[in-house]
Amino acid sequence: MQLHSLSDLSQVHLPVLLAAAVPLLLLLGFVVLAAWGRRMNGGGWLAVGLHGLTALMGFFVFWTTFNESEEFLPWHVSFEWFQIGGKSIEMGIWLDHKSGMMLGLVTGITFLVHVFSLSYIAHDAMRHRYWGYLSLFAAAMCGLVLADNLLMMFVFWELVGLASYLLIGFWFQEKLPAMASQKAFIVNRIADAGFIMALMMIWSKYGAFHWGGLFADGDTTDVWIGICLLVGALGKSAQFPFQLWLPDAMAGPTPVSSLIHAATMVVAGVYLLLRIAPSMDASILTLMACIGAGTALMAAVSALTQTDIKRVLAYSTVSQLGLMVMGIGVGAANYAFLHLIGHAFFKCGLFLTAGAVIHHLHHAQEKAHAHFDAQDMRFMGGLRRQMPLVFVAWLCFAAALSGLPLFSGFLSKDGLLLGAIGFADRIGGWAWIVPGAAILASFLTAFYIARQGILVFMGRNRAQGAGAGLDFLAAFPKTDLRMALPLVLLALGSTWLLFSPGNPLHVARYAVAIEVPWLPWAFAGLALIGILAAGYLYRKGPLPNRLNQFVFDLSFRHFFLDPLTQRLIVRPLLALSRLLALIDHYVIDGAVRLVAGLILRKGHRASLSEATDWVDHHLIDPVADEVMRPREQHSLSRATAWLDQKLIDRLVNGVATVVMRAGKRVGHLQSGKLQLYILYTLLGILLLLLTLMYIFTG
Amino acid sequence: MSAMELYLTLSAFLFCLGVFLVVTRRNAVMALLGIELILNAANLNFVAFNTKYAHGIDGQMAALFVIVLAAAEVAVAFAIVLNVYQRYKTVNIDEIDTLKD
Amino acid sequence: MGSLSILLLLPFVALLAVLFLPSGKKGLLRQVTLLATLLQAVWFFASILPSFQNSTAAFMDFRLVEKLQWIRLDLGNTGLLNIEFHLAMDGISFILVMLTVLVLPIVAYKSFEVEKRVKVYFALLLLLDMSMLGCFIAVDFFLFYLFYEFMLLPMFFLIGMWGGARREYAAIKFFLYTLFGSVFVLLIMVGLAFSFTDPLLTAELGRPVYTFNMLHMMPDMAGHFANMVQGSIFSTGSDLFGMDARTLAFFVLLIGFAIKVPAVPVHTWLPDAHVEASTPISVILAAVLLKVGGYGILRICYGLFPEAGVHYTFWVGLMGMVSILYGALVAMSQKDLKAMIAYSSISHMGFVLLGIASLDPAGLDGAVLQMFNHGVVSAALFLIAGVLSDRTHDREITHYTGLWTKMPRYTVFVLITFFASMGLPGLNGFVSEMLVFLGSFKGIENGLPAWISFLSVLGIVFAAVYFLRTFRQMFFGEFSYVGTGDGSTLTDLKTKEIILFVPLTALMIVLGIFPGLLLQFMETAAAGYATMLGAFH
Amino acid sequence: MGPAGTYLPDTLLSLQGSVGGILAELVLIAGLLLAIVLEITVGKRLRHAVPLAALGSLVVYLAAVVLFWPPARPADAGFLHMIEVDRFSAYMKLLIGFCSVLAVVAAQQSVKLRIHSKGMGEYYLVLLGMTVGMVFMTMARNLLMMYIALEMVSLPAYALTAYARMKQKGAEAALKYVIYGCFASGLMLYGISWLYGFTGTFDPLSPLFASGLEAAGIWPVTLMMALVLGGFAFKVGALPFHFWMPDVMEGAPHSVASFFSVAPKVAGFAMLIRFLAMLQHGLGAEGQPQTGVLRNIGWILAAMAMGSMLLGNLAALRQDNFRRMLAYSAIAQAGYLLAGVLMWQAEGFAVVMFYLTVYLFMNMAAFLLAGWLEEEAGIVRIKDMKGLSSSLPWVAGITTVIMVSLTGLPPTAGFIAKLRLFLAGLSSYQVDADPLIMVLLVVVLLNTVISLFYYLRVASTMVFGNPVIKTWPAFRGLIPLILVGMTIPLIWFGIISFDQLINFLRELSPFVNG
Amino acid sequence: MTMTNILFHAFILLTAGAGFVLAISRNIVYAAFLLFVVLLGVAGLYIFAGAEFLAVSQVIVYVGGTLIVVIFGVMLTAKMREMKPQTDFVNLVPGAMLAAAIFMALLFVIRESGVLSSPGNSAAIASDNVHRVGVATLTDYLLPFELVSILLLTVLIGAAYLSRKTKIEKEEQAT
Repeated sequence: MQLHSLSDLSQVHLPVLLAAAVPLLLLLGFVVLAAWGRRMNGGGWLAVGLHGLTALMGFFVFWTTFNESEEFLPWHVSFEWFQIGGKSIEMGIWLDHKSGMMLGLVTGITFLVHVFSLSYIAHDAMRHRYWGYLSLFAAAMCGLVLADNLLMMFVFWELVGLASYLLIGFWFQEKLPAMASQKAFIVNRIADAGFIMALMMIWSKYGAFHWGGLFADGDTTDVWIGICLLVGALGKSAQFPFQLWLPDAMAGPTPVSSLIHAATMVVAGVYLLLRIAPSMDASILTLMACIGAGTALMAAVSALTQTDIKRVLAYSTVSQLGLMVMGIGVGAANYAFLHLIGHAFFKCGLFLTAGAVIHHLHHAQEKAHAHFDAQDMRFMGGLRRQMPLVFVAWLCFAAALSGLPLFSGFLSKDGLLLGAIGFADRIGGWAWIVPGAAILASFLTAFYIARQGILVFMGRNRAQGAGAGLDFLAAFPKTDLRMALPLVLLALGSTWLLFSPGNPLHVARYAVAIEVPWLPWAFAGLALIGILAAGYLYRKGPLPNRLNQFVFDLSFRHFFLDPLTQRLIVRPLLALSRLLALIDHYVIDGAVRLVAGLILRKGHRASLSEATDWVDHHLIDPVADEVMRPREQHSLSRATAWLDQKLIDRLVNGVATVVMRAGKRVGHLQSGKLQLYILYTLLGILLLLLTLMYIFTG
Repeated sequence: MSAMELYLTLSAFLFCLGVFLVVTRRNAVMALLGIELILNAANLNFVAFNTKYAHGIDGQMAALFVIVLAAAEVAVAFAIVLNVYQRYKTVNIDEIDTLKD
Repeated sequence: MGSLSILLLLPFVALLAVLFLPSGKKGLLRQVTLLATLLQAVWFFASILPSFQNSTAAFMDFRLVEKLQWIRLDLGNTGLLNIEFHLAMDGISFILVMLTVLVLPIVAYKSFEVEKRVKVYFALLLLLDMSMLGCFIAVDFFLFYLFYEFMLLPMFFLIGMWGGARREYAAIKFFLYTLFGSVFVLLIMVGLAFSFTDPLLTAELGRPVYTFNMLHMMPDMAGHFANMVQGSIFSTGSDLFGMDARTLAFFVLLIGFAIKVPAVPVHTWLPDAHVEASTPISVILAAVLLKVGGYGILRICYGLFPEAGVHYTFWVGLMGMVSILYGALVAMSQKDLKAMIAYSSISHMGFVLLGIASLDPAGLDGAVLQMFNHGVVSAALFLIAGVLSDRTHDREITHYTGLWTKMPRYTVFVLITFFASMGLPGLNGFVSEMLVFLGSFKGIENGLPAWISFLSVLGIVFAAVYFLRTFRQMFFGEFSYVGTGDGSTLTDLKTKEIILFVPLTALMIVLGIFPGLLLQFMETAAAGYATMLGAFH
Repeated sequence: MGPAGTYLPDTLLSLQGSVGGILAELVLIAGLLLAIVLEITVGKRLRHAVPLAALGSLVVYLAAVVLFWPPARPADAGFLHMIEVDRFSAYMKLLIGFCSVLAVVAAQQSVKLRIHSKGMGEYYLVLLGMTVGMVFMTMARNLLMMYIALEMVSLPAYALTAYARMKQKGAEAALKYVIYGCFASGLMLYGISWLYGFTGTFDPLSPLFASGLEAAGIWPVTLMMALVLGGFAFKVGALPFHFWMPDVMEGAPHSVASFFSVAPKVAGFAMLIRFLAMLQHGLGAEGQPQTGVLRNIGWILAAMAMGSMLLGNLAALRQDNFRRMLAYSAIAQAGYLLAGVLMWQAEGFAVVMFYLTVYLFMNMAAFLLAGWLEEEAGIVRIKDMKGLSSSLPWVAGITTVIMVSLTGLPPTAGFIAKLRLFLAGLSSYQVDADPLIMVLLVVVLLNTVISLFYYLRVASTMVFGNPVIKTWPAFRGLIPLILVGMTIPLIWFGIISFDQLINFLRELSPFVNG
Repeated sequence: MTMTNILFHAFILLTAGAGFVLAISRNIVYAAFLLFVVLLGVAGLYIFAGAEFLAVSQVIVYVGGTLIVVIFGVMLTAKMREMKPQTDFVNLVPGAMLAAAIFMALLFVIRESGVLSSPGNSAAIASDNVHRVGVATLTDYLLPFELVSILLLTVLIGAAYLSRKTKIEKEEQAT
């Protein structure tokens, strides 16, 4: 339905109106909080109230769409944003099962995180910004899921990136968040370039941005569109090779990590793929599956060795997202979506528990005047006694993540793994790597999450080892209700209740060629083995590294992806930039100044007249200054410095010298000697005539 | 060689001598002598060519005017030379070069 | 007297007023100038805007036409040469005039801090104002050229008298560079005048009347040059120095205007000029003056030589792409904030070239919109640099850290402006850059290879790199200042400064959300251009 | 028997009729004689008698020129084909007369010139004599007449250069000028003698002239034409006969320098244009521009033009002495003018007339300004002008206008002059598609850019920087008034209206009475 | 070979020889007298070309007027107290080469231009030479004739002024 004027709004479905109101309300909230939040004592309650309202609205929208039959959907309302070349570019709301569900999820989880944050962020002086940014984020995310076309999706996609940038860099005085936020944004930008290219091609080919008719003919352009969109999605969902921003993004406040970098924003890429995948070319789907499975495995391996409580979860997120992407690639899109929803609950929960742990540790540290890294699991242990509620909630989340029966993960993960097997079965041969990697990844998932639980909650507390006093454990505060409530709700959301209320052990009936009913159980068993193995290995706390340092680093430093990027992309790029700046100054501008210098230097003599001085001062000296100025060697890459010194300097100097010498030798005509004037005059005439004769008679 | 050719060759010779004098002699007076030679060379041409175009007398008239003009020129030129001599105590052209770039 | 001449007259009257006021009354001089620029804006919105509200589908929809016979030269057997005082406005010039009238009050207000030779300063500023406006609304080539050249002198003095340490060098460089570009425009202009006749006057006077009227030099929708004189210098098919004359003219004009844009590799005057110029002058230079180059390419290079433009559009696109990437890359390693912004200007103006080269309505719309948006954003960027140099006289990026804690309000404006410049959706830069990208890829049909548009996309990645690096360096972290200036002067924005930023940031946000507000005005013009250019494929 | 077989009384009648054409000049000569008488009788007691007489006779002369405005097509060439009294020459006379008026006023205002010796009378007398010569240069249409008129200008000029004898530089400049000038005119005379030898006549319009040149062959004629053109080049200060310009302009009294920079150039161009017009007409088919002598002349002039522009501009870049810089700029301007002359296919001559009109105002003003600065503030070097604008904003303003005009940028008359040049150039190109013209135009453009640098330097030095000199004179008196007055036409013709003058000048191209 | 012819050749040789010696002479006084010889020789050659009036004028104006001025000039400027009022050369080699080149060019013109094709007729022009000059002066060349008189007047004033001593100069000399 096309809106032409405001009065048309009266004909729009209520759910659609409500859905549209959600991002607008949130945006309004952002503006209010950003402008007046500081005066409202941070405005935390306002934010919570607002998000409570939107959560209700979101739930309502979800519920109405969920109960609507597929054939009456989507509810689509759009209006013209602007016109270009006679074609209108539209914005609109697209409500179907997917977007309705996503809207409910996003608003709901955001609300829970808000509640949790009330106590987490209570003492930060900048908290009004925090609330504002969160509202901005929520608005952007809602806009993204509701978008009815790819351009609009891209708009909100970028805004989500902005909010993420601001939230990661929330503690901007510290170095780590500053770097991490920059990295996150730039890496995302690179992927977004892919998105933009896709949009360019779509516009050129289809003249509209709706995904409806996309990939209809499956020609080369369509393949490229698919690849470019995939690149965009990979960036946002932190898949290979873009995953390196996500672990660093943990530098933000933990609730932010839980909301953005686990539950919602990072699934935007998956959401995009879900929207467009059905009609994609098979080759792209295969690529997607491979990338997803590979990333899942890589991230799972990395999660094994992390010591930072949040980094484990970050790699886990990358890994789970990998499984979803693989799921879409192998054709199990429904299960990927299911996993997306489930993952949102349990990963958000996991981060919130981590947040609670860190928050409590901080408080205890403050009271006990202990100083150690509150995120390092090696200094934790035995915390189940100090915060039992948190521990219980964590158990639910971890079980869901591992894919144990009765929890949500069991339902979705077996679907994904079965889908992968089916895919391998269809293609055969090398394709078996995909399910292999996925299964291995899910096994490792169970292992590392168990490791985390053991290190954090089990055994004895190791804080003394880090110099904390005996009173440290006693200083632990009680878990705040504002923290507890979200955890409990999320824990409930991680069980089977929401997903398959009737049959807690609902097993995916995926179209696998070989019907193997025991497979899901085998996966669950595998997870159990992983948990047990971890329990055995870490029964006495953290392990000293017995592995080869390189192998350990391979995992710990995530296959050196970060340093490799630095070496191969960042540094060369910056070196290129410096080189170009030098070329700009010495070669391009240098050429200009050289020409000017040549003109002005003509006939330069030893007796410098004032004019020549002036010329020197204004046109030659700047070059000379630049050439002579001592250069900061450390800041230049060696190659650039070499090139600069050996080539450009010499070139400039050389040419300048030649010119000056020539100028001196020629002397100048107006020497003051009359007879020379006459001589030159006659020579001039003779030369002129000879030239003429040469030209016309040869 | 015909008379005409002799006239013309002599005129050319005088012209070149004039140029030579102007270009190479340091003394301003000598340079002026060179200019006189050039004017005489031209005059010689006029007169010689007039024999070729005998129906008119234009060549001789031109020579006549040139003689008068040369006199005027010499008057001005020597007045200036004397002035220079008073200022510089020399009439060597190559020593008088304060005006230059 | 029509609306447009009143628009030109306003600054001129103010100029006279400024000249006759005593130079001691600095306050009055400032207020007169500000008032004139504000009046100009009010006049624009009150009188000119209404006549653009309903668009028609007519080709080359010029409105508010004012035409006065000015000069008529008798050239004997050749005929007559007619020069008219001919003002008119189409969607494209409308947008650029709007930009000018919006930016100038800000410049005038910022200029209140000038203390040295106030009278001369404001007189030159008003003169510059008038000539820039004149450039955008002159339809007679001669008149355009007059205004075009006339911008140089006030700008020269404005840079050279109120600039930084090397201001003379920068001013002279600016002047020589741009003059080099424009003298050749003169040659082409005269040649063009001899190649086109004014049909009405020719009929009326019974002799060929050659004209400078650009409307007569443009082809009609079908690509037919109705007024071209066969066998003249710049008639179709004639040659010059062994090359096609019209192609040669196109390139000469292109270089002339590319210097103004500026496009790589004729850009090196810009960083110098910006680094040395004072803040208001940088603002006016970046926000308006550069647009004359883009406008010239669109209106004159492509408008008058469409067939050459269409045929060689690859080179224009390449120039745009190189500017985008090169400018961005060089900006990355700049240490001076203003130099960084200057190179970012080069990069962003590259989009204008790319958009034009696409020959697609979306690209053309994007190019014009990008000019407007860059005007707004770069004005804010230079004001941002000005805030720092006002306080510490130090623009070295690495000398600052953690300004966010010290100057939170400043940071908000910086953040919005930087992100607008990066092309973040919701802010104005996005729409125009997106349109340029969309158009440029569509330009494949017009001979613009896909790799040019694809590589150009990297420009926005690089933009993110240099802006975010700068932002992190200067605003993140604990506050410290290591430069030579006085760090204690680094206080947050005063009300006066906020007044400067608010309209600009408001524009960024409003136009980011409702680009249609501007696009509606140029829709017809861009579509007309695209159709006309399309006739030459 | 009269000359060439005509009946003597007829000849005398014709001569008598010719006197009517030069009535205005007779007024001028009478003024000269009156001034001489005054100088001898009351010159010592009444200081202003001679200058007033000179001024008066010049003003009356100008009025007379306007009053006796020649018909569009003069019936017969005057004095048995010696001179042509046409509108072209009348207009040039106006320009020259105006220059002379200014030179008289400038000398009258010049304190240094006034006090240096006991009398100024001779200055005005010589000046008037020189004006007579220049006036006849504009009319001369006979080679011998041309030479005599040229000498009539040169000889007084030598004397005027040396006028301020107390200045060492003045004497030196005069010596260089006189030797160089005599040499150049000697070359020209030698060339004329050969042209006479080829043709047997001094009248370029005579059929003998064309047939004689044809018989002589192209290269001997070209050589001798080059020598003749050298004489013209000397007068207008074009390459390679430009060497005297900088030295004389620096050494001569400033009123003289300002006069020399314009008036002889106007006269020289007038004579050159007439000469070329006659050649073009007289040589007819033989001198077809694509082949033969005319082509060679075109190339020689083009080479002179380009060389003058390049050398003048490049050398001017290095000057710090303001007058020397202006001298080089005048050489460059001669190059632009020669470029205009070359566009004879179109309306090159009208271009040159317009250019000269504008040039008169801007160059004269520039030199007067230099003189004023020298006398009142002792400023000779450009760098001493630093910061002048803060004390003398009007001077800075006027200087900027003049310099912008000399560069040829809008909104000044200098720009319109260049524009006119381009109009003619391109319409000439449309006629014969001669690439030489295009090259010439491009060179003009490039030189405009180069010249900007040094012209602008004057303005920018005045405006930028802190003053070196602390006390500045007041900008009051007659010369400042004249300066302001002279910038008005620069703006007027630059932006407000220039078509009337251009259209008017179109009608004035030299009349060729065949 | 007639007597006239021999005399003619002798004059040619005399003029050329005197000119040459003048050109290379280092003594200014000698040079001035050699110029006298050249001018006389040229005057003689005028007679051979049928220009009697001109020859007389040459002797009277040139030899009688101009040369006197020259000699005055020489004597006033040369350092007469020294025994040899000598002067030397500058740019000798380039000057000589240039002069030679010009001479070659002129010879080329003389040969190639066809001026030698028709021989001169000095007898025709010699008849009533003075009459013809007189008529021409007052008819064809009336205007130049009058103008030259004005020129002479102006030059007279100028030259007189330049040679006259001013007050200040006198004072200078006194001190």
